Amino acid sequence: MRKFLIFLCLAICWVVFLSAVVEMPPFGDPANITNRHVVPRYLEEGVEEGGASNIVTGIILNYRGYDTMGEVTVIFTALAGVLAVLKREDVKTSTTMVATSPVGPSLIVTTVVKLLIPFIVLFAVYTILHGDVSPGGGFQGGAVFGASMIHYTLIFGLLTYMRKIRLAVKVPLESAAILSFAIAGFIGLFFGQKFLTFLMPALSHEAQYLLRHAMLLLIEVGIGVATGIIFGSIFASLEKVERI
Amino acid sequence: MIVQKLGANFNYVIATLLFCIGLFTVITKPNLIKKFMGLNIMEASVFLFIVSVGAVREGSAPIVVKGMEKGVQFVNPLPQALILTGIVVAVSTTALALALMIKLYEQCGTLDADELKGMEE
Amino acid sequence: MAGVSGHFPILIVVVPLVGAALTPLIGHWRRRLCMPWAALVMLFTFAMTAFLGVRLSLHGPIGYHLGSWEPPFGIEIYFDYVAALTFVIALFGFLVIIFSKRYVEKELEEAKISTYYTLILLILAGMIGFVVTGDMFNLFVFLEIISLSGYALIAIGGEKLTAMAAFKYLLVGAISSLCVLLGVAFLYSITGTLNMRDISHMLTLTDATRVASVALALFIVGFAVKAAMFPLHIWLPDAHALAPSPVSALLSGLVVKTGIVGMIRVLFNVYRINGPLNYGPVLNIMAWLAGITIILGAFFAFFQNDIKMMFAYSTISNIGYIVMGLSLASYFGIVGGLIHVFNHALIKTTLFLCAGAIIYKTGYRKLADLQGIGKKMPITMGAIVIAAVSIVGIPPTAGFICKWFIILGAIEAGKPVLAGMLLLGSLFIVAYYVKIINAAFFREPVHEITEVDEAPASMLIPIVILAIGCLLMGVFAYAPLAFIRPAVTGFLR
Amino acid sequence: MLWRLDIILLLFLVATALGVYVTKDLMAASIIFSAYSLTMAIVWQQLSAPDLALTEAAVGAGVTTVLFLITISKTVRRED
Amino acid sequence: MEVYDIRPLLAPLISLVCAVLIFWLGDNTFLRRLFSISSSVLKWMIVMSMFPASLRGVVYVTELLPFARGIGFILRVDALGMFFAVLSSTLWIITTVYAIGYMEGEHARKRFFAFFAICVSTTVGVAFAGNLFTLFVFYEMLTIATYPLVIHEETPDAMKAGRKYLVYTLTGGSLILFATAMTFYLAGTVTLSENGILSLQHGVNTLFFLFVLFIMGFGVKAAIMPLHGWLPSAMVAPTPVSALLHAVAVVKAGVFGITRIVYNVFGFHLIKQLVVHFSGVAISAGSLLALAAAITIIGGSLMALLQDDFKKRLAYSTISQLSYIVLGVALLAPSGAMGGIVHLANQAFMKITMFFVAGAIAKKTGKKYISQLHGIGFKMPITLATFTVASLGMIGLPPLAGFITKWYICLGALEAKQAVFVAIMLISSFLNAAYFLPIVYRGYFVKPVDGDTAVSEAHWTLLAPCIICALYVIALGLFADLPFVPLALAREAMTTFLR
Repeated sequence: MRKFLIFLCLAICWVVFLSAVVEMPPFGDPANITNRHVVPRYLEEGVEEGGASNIVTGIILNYRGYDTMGEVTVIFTALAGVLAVLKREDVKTSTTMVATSPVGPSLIVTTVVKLLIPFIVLFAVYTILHGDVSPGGGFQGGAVFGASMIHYTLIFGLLTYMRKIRLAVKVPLESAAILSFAIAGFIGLFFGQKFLTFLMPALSHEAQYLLRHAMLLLIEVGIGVATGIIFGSIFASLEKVERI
Repeated sequence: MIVQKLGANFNYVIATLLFCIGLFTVITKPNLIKKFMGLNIMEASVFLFIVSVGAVREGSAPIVVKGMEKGVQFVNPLPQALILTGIVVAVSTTALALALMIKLYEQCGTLDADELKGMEE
Repeated sequence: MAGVSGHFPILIVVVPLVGAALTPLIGHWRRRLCMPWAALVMLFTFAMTAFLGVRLSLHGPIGYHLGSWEPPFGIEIYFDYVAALTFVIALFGFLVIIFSKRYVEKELEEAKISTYYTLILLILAGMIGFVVTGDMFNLFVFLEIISLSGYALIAIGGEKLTAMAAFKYLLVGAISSLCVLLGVAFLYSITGTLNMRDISHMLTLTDATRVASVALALFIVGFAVKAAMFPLHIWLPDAHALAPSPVSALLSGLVVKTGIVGMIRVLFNVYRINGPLNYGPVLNIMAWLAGITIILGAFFAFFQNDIKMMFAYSTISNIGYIVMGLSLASYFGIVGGLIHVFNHALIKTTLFLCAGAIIYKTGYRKLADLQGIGKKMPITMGAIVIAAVSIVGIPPTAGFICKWFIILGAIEAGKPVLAGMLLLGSLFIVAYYVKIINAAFFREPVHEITEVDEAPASMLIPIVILAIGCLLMGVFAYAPLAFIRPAVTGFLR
Repeated sequence: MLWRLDIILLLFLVATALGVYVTKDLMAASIIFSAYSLTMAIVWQQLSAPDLALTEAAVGAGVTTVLFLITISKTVRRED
Repeated sequence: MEVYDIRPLLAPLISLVCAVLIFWLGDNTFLRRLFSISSSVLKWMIVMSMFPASLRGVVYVTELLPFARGIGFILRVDALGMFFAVLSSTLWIITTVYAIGYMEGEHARKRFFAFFAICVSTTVGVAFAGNLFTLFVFYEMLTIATYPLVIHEETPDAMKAGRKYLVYTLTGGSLILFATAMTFYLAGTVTLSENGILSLQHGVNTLFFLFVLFIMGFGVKAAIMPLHGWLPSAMVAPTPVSALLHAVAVVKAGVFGITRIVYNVFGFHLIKQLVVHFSGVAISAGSLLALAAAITIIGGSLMALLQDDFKKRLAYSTISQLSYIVLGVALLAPSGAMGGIVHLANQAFMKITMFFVAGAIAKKTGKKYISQLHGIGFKMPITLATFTVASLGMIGLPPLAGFITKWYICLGALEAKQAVFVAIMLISSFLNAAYFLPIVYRGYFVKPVDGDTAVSEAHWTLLAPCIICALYVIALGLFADLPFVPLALAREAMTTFLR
């Protein structure tokens, strides 16, 4: 009965949505306002102004860099939140499900994973570094990097993971994305420009572009590394089992 | 007329439908993990909606390759940039929610919303 | 716009953000330095917001184009009169951090201390960013920062029900965020832009009013959840009552206000009141729901016996005040609503900090256990009395001014029945604060709380400052009005 | 022609979403959810959003599913 | 003539400062007494220093902190306000002395005296309020400050009474707030003016509604039936509180508010025109109010007859007497209004004497019921003598204060051509006699049960206030027509309002 009422309510919701959908600009029409109002500038000037052939990357890092700064903050917040709820894994008190399970990982799996992981990491690095010319970028690469760590932890256990990446390394790297954004932003302030400005008219033409390239790279790498490490940390926190 | 319009905007129809399915899952399923899968469905549906807003028929991906002739119709890159942020937000929310669920299970021994409500009193 | 001060609009967001990012590092190095560090960061931010506030009152709103991109292309920070709220956020944030010191040392595990301050800084940075941004999508991003850190802070204590409360909040909050995002999507599809002022301009050109209406409904629902308006308030009492007290103070005092600020942004900055869309029915519905919120919140509060639960329900009814004021859409109504955003933040922060101090000292939180506490902790309970008198709306304290303006607004808008609802609600509110005061001052202690004495100085100082604020804001009510009046004039233009 | 494929994909999305709803085994449901995410990634690729497709495939289908799985393995597997 | 002066602000501020000092240092008995008495005397001096000029028609004004268009914090001392302020500050000195004696050995004296001071501070604030807004501010502060006094005993009875008190008065306060906001909306200002600020153009029905709101709001504290329920139960408070607050400050604030509403918000002329037709019957605002007052006069007296608890009987007597004032104001005739205003003072002195006596007897002998008072006049002859003076005054015997009131109110009734109210006054006098004289009779002419007739008066701090107040009662009647007496001020007030 309750279910049915909810169903009815949501059906009405859907109809309301549809009534709006009917009025929306036709799907995929180049003449839509969305394609005429702000975007043409991105498409026409994006490569030159934004500094990336992949215009999405240009928008993410340059035009709407502040959003991305918010984004990396969100994932940093998620990590802080997970740690607030579950605490960080600890060599002394934590163990993993793998260690507690009666059947260890089989030889085949461990060998394959050992072979595979370098390639996954390589792919992650490629994705991060080539974000400006091809699909991908810091976040995508970071996710892949994180996935590789998750993979590794899943098979070899938390302790090995903790031994490989120590806390003193992990903590600064988790903050790396926000900090790299801040550094890139403050470079703009240093040259008397607005926060997160990438082109400094005060410099010569070549220096400007070189600096922009360096800043974009810094941010990309920062995001990539931080995302990967944060995913790893979140996973480790979720996976750890308190040793009794 | 209306059907034709809806047919033309089929992506939006599906996105809003998925939104409602997700919401239905969230509200009616007692299991918290299931609720959260519903929420993820909702999230993805909203993303689908926004990407569809930016889609252009026969448009190519917004990556400028050297030697490309002028006047190529690109799709709208802005929604894509937004959704990239959106996906991160979604996965962050999921991670936190799952952490809470694990904690909740440690404390209460169940993830059933009805049983948890009973414990609250 | 010379020198560093020209960059203050962005620095008030970035400084606490960077501060938050550095807190785990500092915590890893020396755990004890986390609190001074967080306090320092907030003090610095507070100084900047104070500077901006003065600038604002002298020269009017300040726009800041991030990355030097002009508005529709890049993100714009727009420090307008509503954004003067950042001053309050930074100040209260600072006070809450000071208050937290002893509380955290006692209640939290060692390992969570740096995480705690990280999250506090994040939530403050998120709120400041939320309030000053002039971009719809950026609004969503900061909303998420606030929400995520809020969920985590509720559960940080680790008591049995906190995870449940946090999860409830998370589920409802995530749905509301999605509603906001979907609203942004609908708006984007008909305006092609994300900048608020640009959307507002483009809305006058579009004829897709149905899409705009659905988007408005989505925004209202989304922000109403964050603001805990009836009937979307279910998550609030548990979340606010079970969180650690300084966090409750932040959540109840400031975080629910982000929902309000969101509504203000959407209603008055994006869908302008005399824009193409006649949203009278929406406002009417909101006003009536707000009236119900006031009465129900107060009504439920009366039947609680946990003081924090009482304060939490009281927040709900006060949110009703604010929303009622805003949705009256008359000059005095909006003025009253906006003042109450500020005054309620002040009052509720005081109340929750006091509750925190009491729980810290006695370990009790049920009213029955706290009988006679007024004689043992006179300063803390005195602050509660001042705040209670204030929230009830007894002149000449802060709460009265809002009540006066909202009633005036209701009469101005020709809806005196709403004013009646407000007054009825405020009488209910009296009832449960009297219950608290009676228990604290006019009854003999039941427990052996005889050796309890006043809270430590690091807790008392913020409490006393805030309580004095409650009194001063009643007498010097024109001080916030200096910011609110031009804001409202701008809305109604 | 491609747009016809899109319709099939979209309908498949609905099917997987309903599948998540009806499946009682949470492990299975999370795998179906993973399929939902992957389908979504393909839809986005069809809409010329390769960046998103890449992200959704890595995050939506990969990381999120793994997180779900680890939670399920630490808590309950059956819904009822 | 308006003169800017700081004194209107100083007067309420002094006792507020006193309250803070008592909170801070009040654990020391000597300091507490010193602060209480010195501040009451100081305040009296400040108020009196404005008195002569006020009699000449000078209006002192302090204006501070305007926080919005047309709304600010204004203190303005006109003749009526002066009247009320002189009254309350004079009585405060007497009551403070009495309270020091009475509260000897009671608990929580610090709290008691601090809130006592705040109460008087706010009462003077009510008197000096220059606009409805300020009036409301002080009116509500008075409510809150009285609460701890009402529940001073902390017994379940006292708590219940306190709750009842808050429910009644805060509801009334809400109505006033609403009405004030409405006034502001209609008139664009809330500043009290000599001839009212509203005009007929706002619509008779709206104005009538507004009038009823105001009357209901202030009527709670003025204890107009059926809004009087809180007053008898609030008598559980210590006697000085009952005396000063429930016979003088709180209830008079309500009556004073009604006077302000009738003459300074609506204005004499507007009220006269305020007639609504309700299903064919014409109801005028003035007669409605007068009718309510008449019902309360008779009803209160009848209820008083039924009480055996001494203080309860006095309380119902208060309810009845308060409506004399309301009736006088509602008659809308110069003499009637004058009589009403004078009764503010007359009733205060008479009733406070009675309460003091009741308190002194209770303190000395522990007797709280009238049926226990056989032969009390043998033991405490002076005390009972003062009571006799006061009750004869209440009945309206010629050379005493009460007579002046009744004379003018009857005159007003005749002026307004509503002779029925003369009859009401006569009946009420008869009832007054019926419930006061048995006490006197029982005290003097019935031998005490235990046969102990040795004289043992209460402590001088309790006795002296009784005597002083009784002397006042006589003086107010004998010298009613001299300058510098309440009547002169009331006349000054009326001449400005009715101009």
